[in-house]
Amino acid sequence: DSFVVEDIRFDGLQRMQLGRVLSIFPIQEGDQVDEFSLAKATRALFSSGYFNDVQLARDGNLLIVRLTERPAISRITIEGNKEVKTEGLKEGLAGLGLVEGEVFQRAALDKIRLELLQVYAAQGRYGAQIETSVEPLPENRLGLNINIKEGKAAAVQHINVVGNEVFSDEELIDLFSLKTPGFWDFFSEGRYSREKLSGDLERLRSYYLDKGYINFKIDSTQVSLTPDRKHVFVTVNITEGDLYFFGDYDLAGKLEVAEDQLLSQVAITPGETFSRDLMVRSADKISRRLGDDGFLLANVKPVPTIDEQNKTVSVRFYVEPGNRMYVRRINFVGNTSTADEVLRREMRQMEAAWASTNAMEKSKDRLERLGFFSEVNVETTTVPGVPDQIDLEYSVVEQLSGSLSASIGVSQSSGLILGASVSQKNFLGSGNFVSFNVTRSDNTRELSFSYENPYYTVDGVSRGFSAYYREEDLDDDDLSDYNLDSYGGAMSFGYPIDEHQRLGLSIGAEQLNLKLGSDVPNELNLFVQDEGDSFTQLPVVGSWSSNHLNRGLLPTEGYSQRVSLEVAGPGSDLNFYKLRYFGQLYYPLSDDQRWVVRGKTNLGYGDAFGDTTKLPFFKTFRAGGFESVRGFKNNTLGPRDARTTSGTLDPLGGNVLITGSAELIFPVPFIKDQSNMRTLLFWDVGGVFDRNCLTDNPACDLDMSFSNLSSSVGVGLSWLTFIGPMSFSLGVPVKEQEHDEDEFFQFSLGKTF
Amino acid sequence: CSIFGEQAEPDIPEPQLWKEASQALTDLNYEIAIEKLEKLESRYPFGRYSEQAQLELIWAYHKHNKAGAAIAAADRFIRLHPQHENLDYAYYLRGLTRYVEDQSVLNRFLPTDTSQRDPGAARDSFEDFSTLLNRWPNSQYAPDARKRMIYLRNQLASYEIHVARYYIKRGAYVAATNRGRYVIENFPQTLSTADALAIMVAGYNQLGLTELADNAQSVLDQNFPDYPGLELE
Amino acid sequence: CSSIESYIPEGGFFPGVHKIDVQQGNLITQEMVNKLKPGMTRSQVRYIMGSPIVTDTFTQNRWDYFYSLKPGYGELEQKRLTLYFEDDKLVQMDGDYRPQPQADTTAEPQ
Amino acid sequence: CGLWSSEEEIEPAELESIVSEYQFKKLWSTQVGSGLGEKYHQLQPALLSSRIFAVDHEGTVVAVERDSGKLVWKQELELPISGGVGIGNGRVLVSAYDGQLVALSALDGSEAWRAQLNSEATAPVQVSAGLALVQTIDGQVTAFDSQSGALRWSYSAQEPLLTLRGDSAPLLTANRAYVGFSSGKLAALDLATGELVWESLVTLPEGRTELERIVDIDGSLLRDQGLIFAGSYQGRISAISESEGRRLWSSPLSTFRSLAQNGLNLFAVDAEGTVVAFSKRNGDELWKQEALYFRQVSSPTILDGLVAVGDYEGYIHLLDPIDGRFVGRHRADSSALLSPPLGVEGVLYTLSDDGTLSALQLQKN
Repeated sequence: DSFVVEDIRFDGLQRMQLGRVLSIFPIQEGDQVDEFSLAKATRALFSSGYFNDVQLARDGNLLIVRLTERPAISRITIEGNKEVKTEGLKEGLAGLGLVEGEVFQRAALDKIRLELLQVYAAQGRYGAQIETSVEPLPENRLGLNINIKEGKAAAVQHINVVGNEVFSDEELIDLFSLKTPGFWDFFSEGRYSREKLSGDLERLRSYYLDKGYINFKIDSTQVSLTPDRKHVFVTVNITEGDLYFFGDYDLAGKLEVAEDQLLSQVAITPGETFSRDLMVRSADKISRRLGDDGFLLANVKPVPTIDEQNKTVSVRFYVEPGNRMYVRRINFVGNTSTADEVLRREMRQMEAAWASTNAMEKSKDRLERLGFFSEVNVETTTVPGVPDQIDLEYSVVEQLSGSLSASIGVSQSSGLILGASVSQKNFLGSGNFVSFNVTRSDNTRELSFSYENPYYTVDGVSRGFSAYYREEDLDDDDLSDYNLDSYGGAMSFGYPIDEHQRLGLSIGAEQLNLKLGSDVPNELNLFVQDEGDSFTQLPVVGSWSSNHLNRGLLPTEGYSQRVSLEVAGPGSDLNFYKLRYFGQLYYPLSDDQRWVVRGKTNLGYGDAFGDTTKLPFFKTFRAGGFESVRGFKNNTLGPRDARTTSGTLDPLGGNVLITGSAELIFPVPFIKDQSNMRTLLFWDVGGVFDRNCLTDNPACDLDMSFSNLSSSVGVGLSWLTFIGPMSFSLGVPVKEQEHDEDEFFQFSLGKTF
Repeated sequence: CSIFGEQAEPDIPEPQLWKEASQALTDLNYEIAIEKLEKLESRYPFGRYSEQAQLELIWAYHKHNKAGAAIAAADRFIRLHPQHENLDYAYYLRGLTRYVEDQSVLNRFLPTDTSQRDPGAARDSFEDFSTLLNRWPNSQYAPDARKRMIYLRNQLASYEIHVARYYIKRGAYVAATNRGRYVIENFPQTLSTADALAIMVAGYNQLGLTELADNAQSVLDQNFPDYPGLELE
Repeated sequence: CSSIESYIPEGGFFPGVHKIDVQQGNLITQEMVNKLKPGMTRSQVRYIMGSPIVTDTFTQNRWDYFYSLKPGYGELEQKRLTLYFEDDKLVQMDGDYRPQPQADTTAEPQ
Repeated sequence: CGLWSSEEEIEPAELESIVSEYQFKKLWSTQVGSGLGEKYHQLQPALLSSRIFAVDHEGTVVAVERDSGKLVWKQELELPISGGVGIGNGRVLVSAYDGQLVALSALDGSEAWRAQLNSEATAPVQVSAGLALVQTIDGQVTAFDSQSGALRWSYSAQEPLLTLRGDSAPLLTANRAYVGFSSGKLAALDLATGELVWESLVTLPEGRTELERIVDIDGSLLRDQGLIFAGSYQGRISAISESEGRRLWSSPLSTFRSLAQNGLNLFAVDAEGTVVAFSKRNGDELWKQEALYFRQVSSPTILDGLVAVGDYEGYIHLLDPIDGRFVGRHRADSSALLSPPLGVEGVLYTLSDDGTLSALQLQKN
C-alpha cells in the first residue's frame, strides 16, 4: 500500500542535527513510497552507524521516523602505553572514527585492539595484552578506556648466519642492527623487531652485492621464539655464490645528450670487482647529467648480464630521457621580511628556461651560503595540464643574521661603557649589509658606520662605504699610554670571478693624530722622533677570497679562505704594508654532520718600506681575545715594552701574527632541535712577534718558535637567538708566555663560531 | 590509577558554560572565553550551542592574535558544517586572520614593502574572500571583503611586477614578459596593469617579436593613454 | 620606451666578473621542425615541439617558439619559429627554420 | 599497577610434601664439559648397548660406561653445538651452529666424516638402515650415508614465518621416516628415496596474529601398533595411522615436549607444566597432574612403569601411571633438569643444565 509522503517528522533526535540526518535519509516530501522504499530508507539510516534503532510509522500521509541515537564518545583515556605514544594512538583511533564527539562504533574498537597487537608483535612484544572497556556517561554519552600492558619485548638471544665462507660470522653479524643484548644493555637495542630484521637482511644482501657476489642469495630466514616468549632466535641461511668482475658497459635508448658526456659519468672500470652500489650510483649520475640539460624525469635503468664462464658482469644502461622540462615560475615561501629580489638574484635557474638540476642545487647552496636563512628547501611541482613545465618553490626559514644591541657596561679598565650597535647582514630584508656603532667610555669615544650592497650590479659586483671617527686615550687599557685620535672612510668594491671566488678592492683615507703620555715605553718615543705625530694615510686593500662552505650560518662542511694585502697608498705619510691570510676547514666526522672537526688559522705579516722605519705601533697585529686566541685577554699576547716607570709591561703587538685553532663540534646531548645551536671543544694557539725589535729589549725579540706561542683549551657555545647570534667561551690557558693575562669567560654578540 | 590522578572536573552544565563564555566575550576577556569555549566544544560536541561556540572560538582566537588556532578552528567549522547558515562568517574570519598575518610583526613597524615579500598569506586571504563573495554575494561581510580584496589584488600584482623588473635587469626577457602576462590574465584593472603591459612591450622588443610588442603597445595606449612610461631603476 | 641597454653597466671596470649564462625559451632542433606537417593540430605540434614558453594573451592564433642563450662571455645566440593556426590546424610558419623534407635526422641546427 | 609496571611474572607452583613410595640411589655422576649453555639447548644424552654418549654446548663429546660411569673416550670438537647426540650404526653424530654435521666412531670417538648442512639443526640426528637423517630448522630433512657421510637425498617442507624454538627429531622405521614439522604437519617419507608417502595435518593454525598461529610439532613422535602419536603447540595430540596417514583421534593439548607411552596410555607435559595422560585407543584424557604448574617440566619418560619428569629446580618427580598421583621425588642438586631424562632397566640417566650426567637407581622403600 504505497502513498505520497506529504511531511516527515523525526522523533528521538538528541544530539544529531536535522541537516546531517536529512542528508542520509533517502526520502523527501512528495515522494511516492512503498514497503520496499521504506525498508531501503531504514537500512540507509542503520548503515550510517549513528542509530541503535530505526522505526518508520505512518500517520495518514505523515511519515514518522523514530530514532534512538547511538551514544557519542565524550572522553577517551589510554593507560599503560610507553612504546607507542598517545598521540599516535589517538590518530589511529581518529582514523577509525573513534574520536571525542563522534558516535561510538563497537566494530572500530575491536579493530583498534587487533591493530595495536600487531604493532606490538612487530616490535617483538609478544606478551602485550590490551583490554578495552566502555563506561556510560549521562546524556547518552560514554567514556572509552583502553588499558595496555605492553609486556617486555623479546630479547634477541642468538643471531646465526649459516653458509658463509668468504666473510666471517662476526663481520656479517656486525651489519645487523639486531644485537644480542650485552650485560650493559640498558637501552632496547637488544630487542627484536621485524622491521629491524628486514632492514638487516637488506644490508646483508647489499654487503655481498657490493663486493662482487652478484649471485648471492638468502635461501631462508627463521625466527623462532622460546615458549616463555622472552627470547628470539634468528637464523639466516645463505648461498654466497662466486666472485664476479665488471665486464664492459654501454648505453642504450634516446640519449638527448652527447654519448661521451654520459659515458664519462660511469664510475665502472672493467676488470674491477662487481659492485651493485657502483652500478646504481653510475645510473644516478647519468640521470643527474641528463637533469642538468632539462631532462628532470629521466629514468636510467642499469641491466647487468652475467657471463658465468669468465665470471664477468657487463652492464647496459637503458636511458629514457622523458620530456625536456622547462621552469615556468619560481616562487619563494617564508621570506616574510627578506625582499624577493634578494633571493631571486641568487638563482642560477631562470624562469622560462629549461630546468637544470645543477642550477637548481647551486641556487639552493647560494641561498644557504647567504647566512640569512636557517633552513632552505626546494620542491618542484608539475604545471597542471602542461606535461613539460614545472614550478619551483624554495621555502626558507628566516634567521636574523646580525645583531641589534644596546649595551651599558662597566669594566675596570674603561669605566662606564655606553654603546649602541646595529649590525645587519640583511638590513630590513634588503640584502644590504649595514652596521652602525656608537660607543662612549672613559678611554674611547667611537662612531663608526659601514654599508655594503652586495648586488650593486646584477652580476653581483658589490659596492660599500665605511666611515669612522675615534678618540682613544689608552693608558690602562693594557696598551701603552698614549692618545690617538683618528677619523677616516673607505670605498670598496668586490666581484665574483666564479661560483666560489671573489676579488675585492678598497681605497680609503684616514687622518691619525698621536699625543704621547708621560709614562710611555721607549719604542713609542723613538717612533714619534722618527715619524712625527700626525699622519694622513691612503690605505689600499686588495683581497681574494674563496668560499666553499655548505652554509652561511653554522657551516658543517667545506672550506673558505681569504688573502688580503693592505698597502699605504701613494701620498701616505707612513709607508707600510700588511699581508693577511685567513683559512678554515670543516670536516664532518659523522654522516649526519653533528660531529665536525674544524681547523682555522690567521696569519699576518707587516713591515714598513720607503722612509718609514718600522710598522707603526698602533697598526701592529694583536693577538688574544675572543676572536683570536680564546682564554687570553684582548690584544695582550706578544712582545711587551721593558721599561715603563709604572712597572706594568705594556703589550706592543708585532708585525708577525700566527694564530690557529682546532675545534671539535659535537651535538648537545638531550637537546632535540640543534639547528640553531652549536657546542664545541677548542684548542687555540697563537701569538705575535716583532722581527725588528729594538735590540736592547729582551721581552721583544723572541724567536718565532712554537714554544713561544700561547695556547689554551676550552668549550664554546654559539646560539642563534631571535635577536641575533650570541657566542660564549670558557677558556683555560695551557701554555702561557711570561706576561700573558688570561680571561676565563668571554662572549660576543653578532658572531658565531 | 596514575599517581597524580587528574580529578574528573565537575561536569558544568552546558547552558552555564555558554553563559560564562559569552560574558567573557562581551567584556573582551578572550583568554577566559577561549578556555570556556574549548571546554564547551569538547564536553558537549553536539550540544545546542556547539556550532555557535565554534564560531565564537574562531573570533576569540583571532582577537587573541592566535592566527594558527583561528585558521584551524575555521577549517574545522567549514568541514563539520558544510551547509551552516552563517558559514560566510567563518570564511570571512579565516580571510581576515590571514590578511592580518600577511602584515608580520616586523613589517608593521619598519618601512618594508610587503608587496615584495612572500605573497602566500595574501593569496590565501584573497581566496577566502573571493569564495565568500561568489557564494554569499549579499552577505553582511561582502562589502568589507570586497574592499580588502582590491588591496590584496594590488599587492599580488605589484609583487609580480617587482619580479618582472628583476628579470628585465637580468636580461631574462621571456621570464619578464610571462610575469607581465600573468598580471594581465589574473589581476586585470589593478594599478600595476599598465606597468605589466609596458614590461611586455619592452620584453617583446628585446626578443625581436615586434608584432607581439605592437599588440601590447596598442592595448596599453587604449587603456592607459597618459601612462608615464616604465621607469626601470 | 626607454632602451634597456643603457643602464646596465658593462663589466668594463670589473675585469673577469663572473657572469652567468642566461637561457630563455624552448630549445628547437632541425629534427623537430622536419616532423612538422601543415594541417597538424595544436596537440600534435605540442607533442613534437614541446609546449611553447612564449604564449601571448592578445594573439591566440600563433605559437612563438623562441630560443635564446646569452653566455656570460660570448655571442648571444637567438632562434625563432612562429607557427600560425586556423581553427586548430597548422597553416603557416616562419622564422629561422624550414622543414627539410628529405633531410636525415642527424642534421645539426644551423 | 605499581610505579614500575612489573610484568606479573607467573609464579611457579610450590611443591607440597608427598608420601613417597619410591626413592633413588645415585649410582654415579660425571661432568660433561661445560653444560648446556643458555641457548635453550635440549642436548639429551643417548644410550647404545653398554655406553651412554653426551655432549655439551661447546663440542665436548663423551662416552661413559653405563653401569659405572667410567669415561671411555672424550672428543673436544670446539664447535658451538646446536643439536643433541644421535647414535646408530657405530656412529655418534652431533651438529653445530655453522651447519657442520660431525660423525664420530662410537668405539673410540675418532672422527669418521663431516658434512655441511644448509641450516641449523636443533634436533638430534636419527640413524636407521645405514642412513643418518637430520631435520634442520628451515624445514629440510637431509639423509646421509651413516658410514661415508655421502649425501643421499633431501626433502624440504614450507615453514611458517614465526615458529617455536626447537624441532622434533624424525622417527625412523625400517623403510619409513616420520617427521613432525613446525607447520603442524606430520609427513611420512620413504627412507630409501626421501619421496613423500603421505602428509597429515596434526593441528590447523587458527587466530589472526602470528603468535596465535604457532602450531609447531617440537617433541619427538611415538609409534605403537601401526599408529603414530604426535603432539603440537597450541593445538592437539593426534593418533595417525602409519600406513596412509589417516587421523584416528585427536584431543586438545598444547605441548612442545616429547611424549612417553606405556602399554595403554600416552603421557605428555603441556605448555604450562601440567602432566596429562591420554588413552591410546581413543585419546580420552585419563588424568591431569597440575601440581608442577610453570616449573618448566621436562619431557616425561617411563621408568619401571612409573612416569618420571625433571623440573627447573633439579627435582625428579615420579608419578603413578594410573592416576598421576606423586609416588616419589628426588633432588640431586639445584641445576635444572630441562633436557629429557632417559629411563632404562630401573636406572634413570639425567643430564642437568650445568653438565652433570648422573645415573639414579630406582628403589621401592
